Amino acid sequence: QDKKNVTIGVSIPAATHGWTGGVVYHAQEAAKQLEKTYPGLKVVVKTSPDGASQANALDDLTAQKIDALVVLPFNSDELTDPVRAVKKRGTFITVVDRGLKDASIQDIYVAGNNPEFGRVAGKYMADNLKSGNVVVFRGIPTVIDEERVVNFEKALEGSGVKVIDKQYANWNRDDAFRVMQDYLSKHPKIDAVWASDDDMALGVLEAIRQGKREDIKFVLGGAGMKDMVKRVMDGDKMIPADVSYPPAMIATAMNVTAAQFFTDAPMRGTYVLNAQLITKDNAKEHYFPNSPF
Amino acid sequence: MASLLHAENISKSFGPIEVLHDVSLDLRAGEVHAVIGENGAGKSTLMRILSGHLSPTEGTLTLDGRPVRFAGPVDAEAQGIVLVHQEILLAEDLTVAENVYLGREMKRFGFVDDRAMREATRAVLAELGTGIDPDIHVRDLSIADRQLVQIARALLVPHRVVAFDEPTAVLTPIEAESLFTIIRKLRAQGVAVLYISHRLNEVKAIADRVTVLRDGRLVANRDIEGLEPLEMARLMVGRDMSKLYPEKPATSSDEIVLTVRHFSVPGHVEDASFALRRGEILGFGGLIGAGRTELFEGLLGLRPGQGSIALRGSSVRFKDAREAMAAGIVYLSEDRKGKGLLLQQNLRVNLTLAALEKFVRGAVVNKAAEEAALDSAIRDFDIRARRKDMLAGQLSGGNQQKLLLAKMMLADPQIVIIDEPTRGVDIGTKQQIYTFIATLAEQGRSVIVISSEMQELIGLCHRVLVMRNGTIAGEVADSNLSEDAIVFLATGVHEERAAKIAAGHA
Amino acid sequence: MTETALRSTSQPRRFSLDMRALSPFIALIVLMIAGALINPDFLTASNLLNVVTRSAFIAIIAVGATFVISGGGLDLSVGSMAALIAGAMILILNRAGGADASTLLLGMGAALVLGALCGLANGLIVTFGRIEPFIVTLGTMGIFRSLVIWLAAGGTITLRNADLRELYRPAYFGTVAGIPVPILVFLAAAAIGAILLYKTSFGRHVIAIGSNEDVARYSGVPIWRVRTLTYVIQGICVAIAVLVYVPRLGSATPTTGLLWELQAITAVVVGGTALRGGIGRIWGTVAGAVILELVANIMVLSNFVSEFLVGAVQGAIIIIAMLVQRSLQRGR
Amino acid sequence: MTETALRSTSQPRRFSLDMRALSPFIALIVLMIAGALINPDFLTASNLLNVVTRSAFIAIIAVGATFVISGGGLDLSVGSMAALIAGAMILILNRAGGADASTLLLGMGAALVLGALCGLANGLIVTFGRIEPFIVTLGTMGIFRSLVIWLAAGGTITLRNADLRELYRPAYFGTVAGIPVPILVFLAAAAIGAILLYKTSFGRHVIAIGSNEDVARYSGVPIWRVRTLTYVIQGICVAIAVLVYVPRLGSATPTTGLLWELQAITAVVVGGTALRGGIGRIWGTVAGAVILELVANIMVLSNFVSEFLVGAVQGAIIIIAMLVQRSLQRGR
Ligand SMILES: Nc1ncnc2c1ncn2[C@@H]1O[C@H](COP(=O)(O)OP(=O)(O)OP(=O)(O)O)[C@@H](O)[C@H]1O
Ligand SMILES: Nc1ncnc2c1ncn2[C@@H]1O[C@H](COP(=O)(O)OP(=O)(O)OP(=O)(O)O)[C@@H](O)[C@H]1O
Ligand SMILES: [Mg+2]
Ligand SMILES: [Mg+2]
Repeated sequence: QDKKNVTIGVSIPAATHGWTGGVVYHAQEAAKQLEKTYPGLKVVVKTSPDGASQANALDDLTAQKIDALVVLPFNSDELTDPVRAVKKRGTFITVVDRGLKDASIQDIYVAGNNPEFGRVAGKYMADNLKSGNVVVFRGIPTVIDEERVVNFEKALEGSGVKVIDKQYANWNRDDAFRVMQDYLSKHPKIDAVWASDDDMALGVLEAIRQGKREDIKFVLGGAGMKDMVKRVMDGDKMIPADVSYPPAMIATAMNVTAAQFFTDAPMRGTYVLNAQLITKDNAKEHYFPNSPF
Repeated sequence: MASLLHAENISKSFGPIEVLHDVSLDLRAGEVHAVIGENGAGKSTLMRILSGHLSPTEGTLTLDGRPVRFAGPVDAEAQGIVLVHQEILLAEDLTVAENVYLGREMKRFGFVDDRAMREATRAVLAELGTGIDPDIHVRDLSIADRQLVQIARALLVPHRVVAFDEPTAVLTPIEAESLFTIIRKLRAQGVAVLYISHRLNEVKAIADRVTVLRDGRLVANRDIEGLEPLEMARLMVGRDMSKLYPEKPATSSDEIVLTVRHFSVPGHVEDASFALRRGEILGFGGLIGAGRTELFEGLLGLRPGQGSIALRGSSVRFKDAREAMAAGIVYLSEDRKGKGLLLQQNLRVNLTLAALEKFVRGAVVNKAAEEAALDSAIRDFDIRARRKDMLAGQLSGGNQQKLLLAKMMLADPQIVIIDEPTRGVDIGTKQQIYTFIATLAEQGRSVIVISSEMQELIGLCHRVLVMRNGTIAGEVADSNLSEDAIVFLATGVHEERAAKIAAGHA
Repeated sequence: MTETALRSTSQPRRFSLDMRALSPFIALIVLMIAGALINPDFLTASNLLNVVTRSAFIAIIAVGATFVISGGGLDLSVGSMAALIAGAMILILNRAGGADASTLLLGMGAALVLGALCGLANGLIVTFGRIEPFIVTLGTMGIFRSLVIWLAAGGTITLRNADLRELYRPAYFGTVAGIPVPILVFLAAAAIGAILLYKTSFGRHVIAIGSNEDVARYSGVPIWRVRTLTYVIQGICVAIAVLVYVPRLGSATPTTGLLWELQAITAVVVGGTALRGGIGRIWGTVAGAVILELVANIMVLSNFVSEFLVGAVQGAIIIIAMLVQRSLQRGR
Repeated sequence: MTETALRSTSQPRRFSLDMRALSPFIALIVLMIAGALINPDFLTASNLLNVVTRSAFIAIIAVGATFVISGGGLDLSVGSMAALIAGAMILILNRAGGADASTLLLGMGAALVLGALCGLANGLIVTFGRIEPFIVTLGTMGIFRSLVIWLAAGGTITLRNADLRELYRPAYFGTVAGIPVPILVFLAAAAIGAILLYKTSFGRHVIAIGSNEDVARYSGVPIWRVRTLTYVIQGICVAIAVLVYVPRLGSATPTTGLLWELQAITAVVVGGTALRGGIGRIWGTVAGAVILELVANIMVLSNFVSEFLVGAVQGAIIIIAMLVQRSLQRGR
């Protein structure tokens, strides 16, 4: 095989909370490892703090003449056009997690599934509680969050489980702690908490511990942070399960993109990484002690 | 007598402009040394050099026969040289006592000893003949009171040389008299006093020697013996100054243009009523704090007030200065630095600010017309700016006053209210301003002059209303126009006794 | 005597004044040289045009901020306001349904009106309520942001009609005589801003209020009107920025415009306008906005800074740029 | 004669001064009444203690901010600084390994030193570089934030030793005589701050510099030292806040302390300190911090505000609270 020079640009959100932190970590690790595996491959990882800056970063990456782009868009709607512009230059496009509005742009789509994330969580609540009061923590107002919450509520329909309160806690531990304290003051009986994110779940747990409330049966987080998976594995009563949403999907995407250039197998298509329920039984498969997330 | 502080061939330039040239001054212990000169002559600059605020471009200073270089005003103060600035330099958000002791607080167990500082401040203020509360914030004080606080501060620093830069410009004669008592006491203690004033009678009364500056150069250095104010004025201005006040223009009509009835400004003025005639120069006298400023600020909508105002017979009410100006009334604030001029902006911007509409052509301000207006203002008001593009804050104090006058006159008012028109203005310029005021009256405009200088009120005004404690105490006119009559109305007692009260002997 | 002194001395002063006004541009040039050294791709026309085009949003907003700040005020709400205007404009375009120029003009007009109204609200609360502008605009920042979230029901507001999007696209991506439209818009905004601030009595009044409100009041300047107008101008500038922003991404989200207020204020200050008011430098502001975008661009183009540390290097560069400016101004 | 006139005018002013200082507390009480009306659970001891305890971080930081702001400065970096100090402290505790009090003290000492150093950096750049504090601290904000992200390698820094966490937990969750430790800490910080600001010459100098720097300089106030020290105090206050923060969740993330700077400044301004400097009200600041947290609490406890609009109502309440304060101050 002759030596090819290939540059892959990777554009991802900045590490502004646990999950995106995990994405950045996995992107970096994958970059290092891929550059070792394929001589001649250069991987450039760029992070951006918001949608507009990500569009800027895409401009700047194309200025460096990349052959392929792996992008985890901040927001599907906002980044469809900017990614299309990159595609027009003949760049190979891999989209991760959040699908673009126009599916014809992407060559590879490594999909996370946010509606499924909400559905799995909702189904778990309905199955395990049968009936009762649930409080919900929302993330940052985004489409991701909206899809998750809408489908969570849909999955509860028809069961006896009721959402008695919803507030934004910005995927942030401190905000979740604050909101949970207030929920505890406000609602005398809460049966379970859907924290919708492991970072928020941690704040919720501290607030419950401080409030010494016995009525809350469990807290359901999400994303598969290693500490939480460990608790599931160890059989923590408050954390009986978690919903996976692995930040490592960025590494998968980078791997298949590199393979597109360095192996003969064509890699186009969609790879769906569905949200899975992590329980005591399968927790081992989701536990990566070395990941920062 | 040995010289205490000696300045030898001092020159000072700001950039390429030389404002002092080869000036020498010899200051002896136990003397009061007056420095006089026109506005912009360089007096304040010389003071700032002597007190370490500025360093000379050329020349040397000698203290006790040893050459010195001051690292700054703090260094100079440490060596016993303090300056009472011409402009008020106090932190407005601090109280009087806090200002007086700023940078050298009295301490007890490591904490500031507010009580001791308050008492010491109260004592020195009492010595100055004022009962200012040491706990009041400086922002709530009138300018005169602020000046007294500045003086108090200087007196509480251990000192061998005290320089007063126009201390009495904002004081009434009574406060001034207590200051003179203090100055005499300082002299008796062997302190050297530098004294700047445009009130030449004061200089005659208090000084031992006089140094005259003109255009940054030393013109004369004389003993006070045999040097009369008239001669001082001649030395300063370079021409004869025998006639200070113009002829009072004959009030052309009995037509009343402004009637004020039962006007009150909460906390300051109660139930003031008066009338102003066309072509009249009406004086407002009174002690500091009598409420004259507040009365007119209230009338012009610059602070809340109630009462009826009739302009040429029709009742009016001004929400702000803009409305008053539209009606042809302007007010020139006594606080030219705080309320009169934008110190950080150039002369042109300042000049046209109040009458900017006059310079708008189409939608934009016509700079050329502004420049032309500045040129004529510099000419008409004799503003001594070394450069046309300098900032208002770089003008000497008297020239700022002239600029403020020029600025307000651009609005072409029918009624002009001037608060302390000649504060800090040299005698030559004073004469110009008086002539100017008289001209206004001759043109059929009406002028209200608020002044603490009784001579000025007497020499200039047709009638003088005197205020006391927020009320109009009475009117003096024509043959009754005398200092004693004004002082009597202002204080309720006759002049000598008032001076005694002020000095704390009553 | 005095006259001649006037003439001969105006030269060097003029020069030192120019140094202060020039220094943002010098910082800009220094940065460009640094960028060229770091990555040869930096100096390509396409990269530079990209960067300047991108700086358009902040530059236009910052032109408005120059008015507010030089008049002694502050507006923290601009980022949220941008999101709100963008969201409302897209909703109106969606509602109108058409895909023709008149629909577009309607939407654009509505955006401008909304911008002016948002600014008016800020201005009236600041002037009539006499509250620190910091607090007022922090409050309206929360209000505007919440309204977007509410309009978007937590999600994204997207311009649905594809034809309309195509029609509108040139407003960001088009060029006139080779110059991208956003650059033209921001140059126009800056030019109009400069005329307003330097040549009209309104501009003079803004500076007067910012230098010393009392003096302005005693001089009969209509303080309330002028001050309120600065906020209205700020609102209109935000709306103009939105007009250029919407065609780029075609949508508004609850995170649109996040932290733009800090960027706009930074651009203004880097450009030489003092935060305490009384000085306004429109062209410096524009240079400041380009500097900020340039620094971000250099960060992406350089490959030796770990992405974790990009923010640190960016912060350090801005501080250093200011230090360079200061030393230029002192060492005249 | 003159004596009496002067005396009599000083009376009403004294009274109005008190109104100004009191008004944040009145706003606080009004809010409490509103809260009680909205939800009876609001007035329970546990809820109120929760709220005041939560306000501790911002209150402690805002005490430091009162020094910086009343001295005419500004510090936007406090949020990032808190994250950096928390991250570094946890890393040090993890490295030290032990689970005894001495390890803890070592970590706490390190945090305080780091806080002082961060503040010193801000102070030195502001004073020696003569750059607007807004820009300096915006720059260091980016730098500190990046350093945390770098230390955390994009993830979370967690206190690993469970025993140490248990040992440390009471610093947030513990009570002394029924009062939560964070409340005691912030009362102590405010009390020390008040003594420093009102009773020492240093405090006096801070106010003087904020009021009029030139006057302070002529009066022999060591400007640079005092100003730098205000930033150091700010840094130490941030470190103290971190000492109370870390035991709560035992971790630091790249989002720790996000927007705390705005909250701290808001608390200071709501408390009656002017942003232009020259006035400092420590106790008002503390009231301001509690007000902010209270508003957020009422939002969650109330049932009639959609979660989308919480921010809008919050913003509006803060503006209204300020309007109430202003009218109290005027209608003396
Ligand atoms: N910082 C400065 N830059 C430029 N010129 C200055 C500066 N300060 C003062 N000047 C000029 O120096 C000259 C002397 O000013 P100075 O204040 O010493 O006058 P003065 O004799 O005190 O006048 P007055 O009686 O009006 O107070 C004036 O022409 C003034 O404009
Ligand atoms: N901002 C203020 N707030 C409250 N009181 C003030 C304020 N300014 C001045 N005063 C007080 O009001 C009174 C009247 O003020 P002022 O000295 O200006 O009167 P005046 O008669 O106009 O004196 P002047 O002779 O200086 O013109 C004084 O007792 C002063 O201390
Ligand atoms: Mg002078
Ligand atoms: Mg007065």
